[in-house]
Amino acid sequence: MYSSFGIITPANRHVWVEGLQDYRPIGSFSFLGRYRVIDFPISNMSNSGIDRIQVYIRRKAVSLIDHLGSGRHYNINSKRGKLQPLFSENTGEHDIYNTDIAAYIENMEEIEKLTHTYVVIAPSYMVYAMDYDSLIHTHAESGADITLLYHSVDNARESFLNCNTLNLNKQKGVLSVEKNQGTAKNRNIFMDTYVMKRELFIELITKANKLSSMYTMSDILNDLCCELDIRGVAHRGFFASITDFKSYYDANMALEDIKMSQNLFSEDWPIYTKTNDSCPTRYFETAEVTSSVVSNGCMIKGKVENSIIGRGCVIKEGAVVKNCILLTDVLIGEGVHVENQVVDRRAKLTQVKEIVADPETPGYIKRGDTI
Amino acid sequence: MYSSFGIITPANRHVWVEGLQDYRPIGSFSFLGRYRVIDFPISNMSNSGIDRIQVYIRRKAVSLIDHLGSGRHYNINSKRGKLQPLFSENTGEHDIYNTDIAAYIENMEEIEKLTHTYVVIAPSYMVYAMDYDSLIHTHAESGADITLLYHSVDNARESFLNCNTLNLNKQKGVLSVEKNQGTAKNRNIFMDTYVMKRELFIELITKANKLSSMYTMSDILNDLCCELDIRGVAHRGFFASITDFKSYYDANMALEDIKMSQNLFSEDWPIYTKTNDSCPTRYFETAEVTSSVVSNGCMIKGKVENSIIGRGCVIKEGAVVKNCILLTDVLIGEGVHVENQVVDRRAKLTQVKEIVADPETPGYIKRGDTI
Amino acid sequence: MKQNNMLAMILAGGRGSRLHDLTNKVAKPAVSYGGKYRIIDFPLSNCANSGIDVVGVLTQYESILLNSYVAAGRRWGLDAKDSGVYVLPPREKADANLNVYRGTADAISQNIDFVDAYAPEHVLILSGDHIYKMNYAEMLAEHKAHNADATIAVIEVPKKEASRFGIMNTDEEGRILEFEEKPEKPKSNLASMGIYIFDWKLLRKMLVADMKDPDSNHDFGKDIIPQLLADDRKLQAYKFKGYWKDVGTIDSLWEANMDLITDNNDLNLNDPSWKIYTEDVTTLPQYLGPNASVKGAFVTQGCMVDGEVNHSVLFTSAKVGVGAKVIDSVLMPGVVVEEGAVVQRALVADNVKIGKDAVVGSADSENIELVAKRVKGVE
Amino acid sequence: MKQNNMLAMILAGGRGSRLHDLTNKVAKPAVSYGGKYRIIDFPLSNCANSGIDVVGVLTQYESILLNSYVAAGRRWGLDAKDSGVYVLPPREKADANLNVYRGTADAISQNIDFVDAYAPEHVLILSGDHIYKMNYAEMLAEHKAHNADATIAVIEVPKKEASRFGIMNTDEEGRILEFEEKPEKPKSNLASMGIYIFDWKLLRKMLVADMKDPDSNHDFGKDIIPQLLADDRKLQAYKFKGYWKDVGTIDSLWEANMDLITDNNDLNLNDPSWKIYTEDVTTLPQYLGPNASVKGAFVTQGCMVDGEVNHSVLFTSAKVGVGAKVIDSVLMPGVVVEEGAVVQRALVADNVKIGKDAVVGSADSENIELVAKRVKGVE
Repeated sequence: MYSSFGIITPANRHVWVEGLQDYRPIGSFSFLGRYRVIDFPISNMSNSGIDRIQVYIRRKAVSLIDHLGSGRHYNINSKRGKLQPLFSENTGEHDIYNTDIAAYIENMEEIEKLTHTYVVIAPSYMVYAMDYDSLIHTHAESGADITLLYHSVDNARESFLNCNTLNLNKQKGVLSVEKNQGTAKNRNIFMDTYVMKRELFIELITKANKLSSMYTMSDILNDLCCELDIRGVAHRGFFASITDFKSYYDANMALEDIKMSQNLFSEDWPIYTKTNDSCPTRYFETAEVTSSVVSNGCMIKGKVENSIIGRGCVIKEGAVVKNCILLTDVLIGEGVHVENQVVDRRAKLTQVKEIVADPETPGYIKRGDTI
Repeated sequence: MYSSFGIITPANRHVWVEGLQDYRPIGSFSFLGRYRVIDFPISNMSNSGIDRIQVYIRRKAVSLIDHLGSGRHYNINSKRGKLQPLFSENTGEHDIYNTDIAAYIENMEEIEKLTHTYVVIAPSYMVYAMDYDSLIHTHAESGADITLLYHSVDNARESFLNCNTLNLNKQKGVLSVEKNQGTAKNRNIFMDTYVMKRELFIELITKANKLSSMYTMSDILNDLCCELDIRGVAHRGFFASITDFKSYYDANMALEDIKMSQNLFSEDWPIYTKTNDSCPTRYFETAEVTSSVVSNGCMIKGKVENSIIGRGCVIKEGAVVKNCILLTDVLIGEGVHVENQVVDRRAKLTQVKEIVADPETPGYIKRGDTI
Repeated sequence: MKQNNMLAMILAGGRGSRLHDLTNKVAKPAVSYGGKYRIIDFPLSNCANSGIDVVGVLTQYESILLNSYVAAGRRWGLDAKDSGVYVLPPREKADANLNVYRGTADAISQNIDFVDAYAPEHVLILSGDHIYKMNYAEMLAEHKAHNADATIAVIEVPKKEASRFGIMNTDEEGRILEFEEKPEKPKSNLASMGIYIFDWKLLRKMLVADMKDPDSNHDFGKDIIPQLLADDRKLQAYKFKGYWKDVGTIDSLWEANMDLITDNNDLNLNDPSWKIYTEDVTTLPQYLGPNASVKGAFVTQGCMVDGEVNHSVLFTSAKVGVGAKVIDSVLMPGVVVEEGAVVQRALVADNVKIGKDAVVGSADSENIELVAKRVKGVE
Repeated sequence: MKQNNMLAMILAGGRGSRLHDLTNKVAKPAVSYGGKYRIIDFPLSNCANSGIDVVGVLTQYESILLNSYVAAGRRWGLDAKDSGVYVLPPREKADANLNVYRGTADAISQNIDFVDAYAPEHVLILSGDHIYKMNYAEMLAEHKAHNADATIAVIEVPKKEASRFGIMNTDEEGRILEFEEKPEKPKSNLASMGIYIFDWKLLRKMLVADMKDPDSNHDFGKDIIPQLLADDRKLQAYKFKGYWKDVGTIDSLWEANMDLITDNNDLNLNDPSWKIYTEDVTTLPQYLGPNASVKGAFVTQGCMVDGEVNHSVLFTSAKVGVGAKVIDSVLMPGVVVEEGAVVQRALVADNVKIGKDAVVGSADSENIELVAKRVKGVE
């Protein structure tokens, strides 16, 4: 096992998930009912034997801090390891100065304190499974200065528009890091995941900070593509980047299919989360639930189809929930028909009986709203 | 035992402790070497059977979040109870809008979620021991709407200048809450500690917020002294308010005296803190330590007198430390004489051989400085 | 201990032999219940919710799973600084050889040193195999209010069933005048729930005397309580109202599970103010497939259903294949019901596989069928 | 378990009878050491720091304090989700009566079901009463690199003392060719530290056979290791360099404490990269009064000194009054040395009070005096 620590980064200022992000950072979004998005990068690190993890937080920290807790539920030894929230207080949310580099510089003392050889940087807003220890191994064996993880996709024209792409040579050397402009179908989407030596990391952020207060990690890498040996490693398996509302909806919906979910979840790669100690879900005599993912603590009397049902939801008699994502503690009243919607926490849908959006542009119902 | 939850508040914008507060909130200040100031209010609540505690944080959260951890070291059941950090993000540090009321309003959802009958509000910047369950009992038995804790002092002319005072009638009814102007020797210093019903609390903060965006809890109480039955309860035992640099220094120094410390610490009222797993302190052959409080993990070869020595300090041969507070991991080099100083974390005093301040105006050496 | 000065001791040594194969490798308190729980989660969660910090669990027979399970006090939040769940099997001492516990009272007697280390004012004695929610803090408050030497929780049982229980005869204020173990002609319908609060000093004295008594069964019901009454001590009854079940047999375990899907279910596991805590198992959420039909069922995380489930309780990670039917049944953790199989009026033990098209149990059986071994299906 | 697939089993059943009154009520691994630790903190902290998640502690004799102590896995961070410290005393089983462990190997044999539940690739066997810091992850890496069946940690001892140890004779690559228990004429100076890594499948097979062998002592050193050598298995020696101490007597326990105040102390408890974790006791910091003189001493939190302390180790909350002298001594937790008393070349047991002006021990005694009972002073 390699000596390494982990860094989990918030989304940069170009990313905004309508609605949901008003209330919490993307890492804290409910995912597939049971999880939060950040469970994936943390579980990946924990399973890879990385027990010192810095989680950078920019705003709306309450739910995330609560979810991270002591880190014990991620199987991290609380004496030897640490799941440490770090804050960016110096920059505002939409500042041009709000970059990953600025966050590192602000917390440089905490980075310099560590003595691990390698650092693994992973985003809090992407969902995938990856053994970072074997990624470090690949990195170390290759002799590269920096290794970047990417996923080859064939739908880059309409998806991943908030992501960077890697332009690679035949030897997987990175020629440039570029924004996805949606101009081509096939792209190597950069998974915002980096492996390098700790020393180089500190050197890079110091350099980037000197060059420009607006520089991000991907900017400085793009500058250094010629100077350094930067390589791409391809990721296989399920991959989702949650960088806008549609990608959040689609990522959840894709995993409603049990077969697809087997590309993400496996016995020997547990995805940990924080338990809420909810009791099992009760299906009443009138319940009709098909092709859905259901969390614990629900009371279901109505019809549910092709949906993700969060913890503690109540679906009354005669209600119809179709192609929806219900977050925690949502109430769907008697006879209410809701379709193609993301319903945020504690919303109560009782009065209006028909709430249907177009499948291509799913709707969003605000946290705590009564409709 | 009464059904109650706790709130621990940060200092308001009038309070500023030179030097130290640049790096962390007052609750996170090292105290008596081994503790942090916030250990006192949290231990008071835990010992009083209050296991649901909200800690309001305004800035520089890292050290405080780390120290609070899961709350288990404060003896709080992590399933049934919760030590919950809450953040004020909407207002800046020195804003006129930065008030306790604004922080409550920002986190109203978290307050409304609770179902306890009473709330106990205590400051994160005062040091005292108090059984809040018996305070609630006194409150409930008296029939008062609100009970405030105060401490009668005879040095209000020169001390407690950042504090409020209670103007009481013979029946301990509160006539007004006023700033201590330093105009009289004897004052009832308000300990910024409140007991009331949760419903009244919510009513008050809603009302205060409507009246003025600058209103604080003490402002609204002052307004309502006639309308409501607000009473004072006197506190006995050790009391310190850490609201400027001198009061921080004096509070530590006062407790260097073992007899004085018995007014604060007792067998049946443990003050919990977070362990750092340091080994015991080693005194070398040349050590001369008298009238001092020493934490674990130190290596002492020099002379220490009337001082508080934090965790992991190294005091080399020939060094003299007198009337000082050394925070964690401070190094005092060979032959260095330091007197009447607060030395912040990881400072290294090696080059300048004489660092002496006036006892009335103790000096401050910055975090991480090499001198 | 700080808050209420009461320590809890859970008697968890029962073999549970009427649960047959379910308790071959698992002590009765560790038997699974209610989809995601084990029976002992109930007294332990009650302790946590009642503000009790320190719990001793007295184990005996084949308790490796039970020991490991309760040792992880974090499951009930019982792992704060001065808190803990301590497993107390019989042990060798300087002045005594290694020996099994001779009775419920002996189990405590042999651990007097453990209790003494905490010097509690009160000791709460509980049973590890009952399903109920009770606020022991309220019981303690009543104990104190009555200035009692001991308080015993009682529940009203139907008169005709009273002779199966230990019956307390009390005066109007609830003071216990007489205790009869399984009386032929019960004088009241107040049955002891086996939940006692004692002042530790008094109990300690009684236990020391009891240990030396060659005629004693070293049992609370048979020896300690009668002796206290004989000594004219003040014993108070604490009346409990609500769901309470001792699941001694396969039929009653099945019934207790079925209670969770009836509409007047007093247990209410969905009450956020009194949660029952349990092991946090890493699984997927529930997956219901395109062919699923789940009605009148209690289903927990990790389950995958693509068949028909009717009036049944599915435990962690149970799986029901396409075209399979599960009716009036309990599927314990990890059970797999393969395609086309039918399970009816059965309780299927942990990790048992019901093969393709196999048929298990029947709609009109008198007793619930316990399926503890793999049932081969059509190959 | 995920990280390295190795489970640790700590043998902690030793009576420690040569420690006399110190082990009357406390098993040897729970004896206090180094100001704030207990001996078993060392193997447990080593496990935590080596990335081991699951530890079984095999206890036996009078282990209530030891059992309670190690059960709180949080002390070593061994309380994460799939992590834990499990106390494993002897127990009654369906097919076996309650019986003590017959030897070190039998202790593991009787807990095969526990180990099987985690299905580890490797098992690390440790002793609960040695003081040292070792990275077991490195030992495992060497075990794997050598493709060994078992790896045994060894330490070089002075040739003349070698006959007191189990000695390993190895070839140049460190393969163990021969093992001799306390040989009269030792062929090497590599002593076994009683630390073994085994492949679990192999060890399991060996243990099952050993259990049935009527002539076996059921001991690793006497039976399992010789059998492995006889079977021509690949046994590798892992050379350890550093501090290692088995504190069997009062003198050696005293010495081990004194080692902490010598300048060439290899143990280095102040190393932030390999901390030794222990119980987090609530105390004040150290208070040194106006008359204090503390030189050449190791002093921990809660101590209050207003007298003279010279070349001594003071454990948690020890107190030394005005004019008292503590020289070349060890004061265990809670010891009080009253005004004017003199303690010299002594080891004072937990909570013992040395009365006013009393004199204990002497500068020229051959052995260290163990003070286990209150010493009355001048009234």
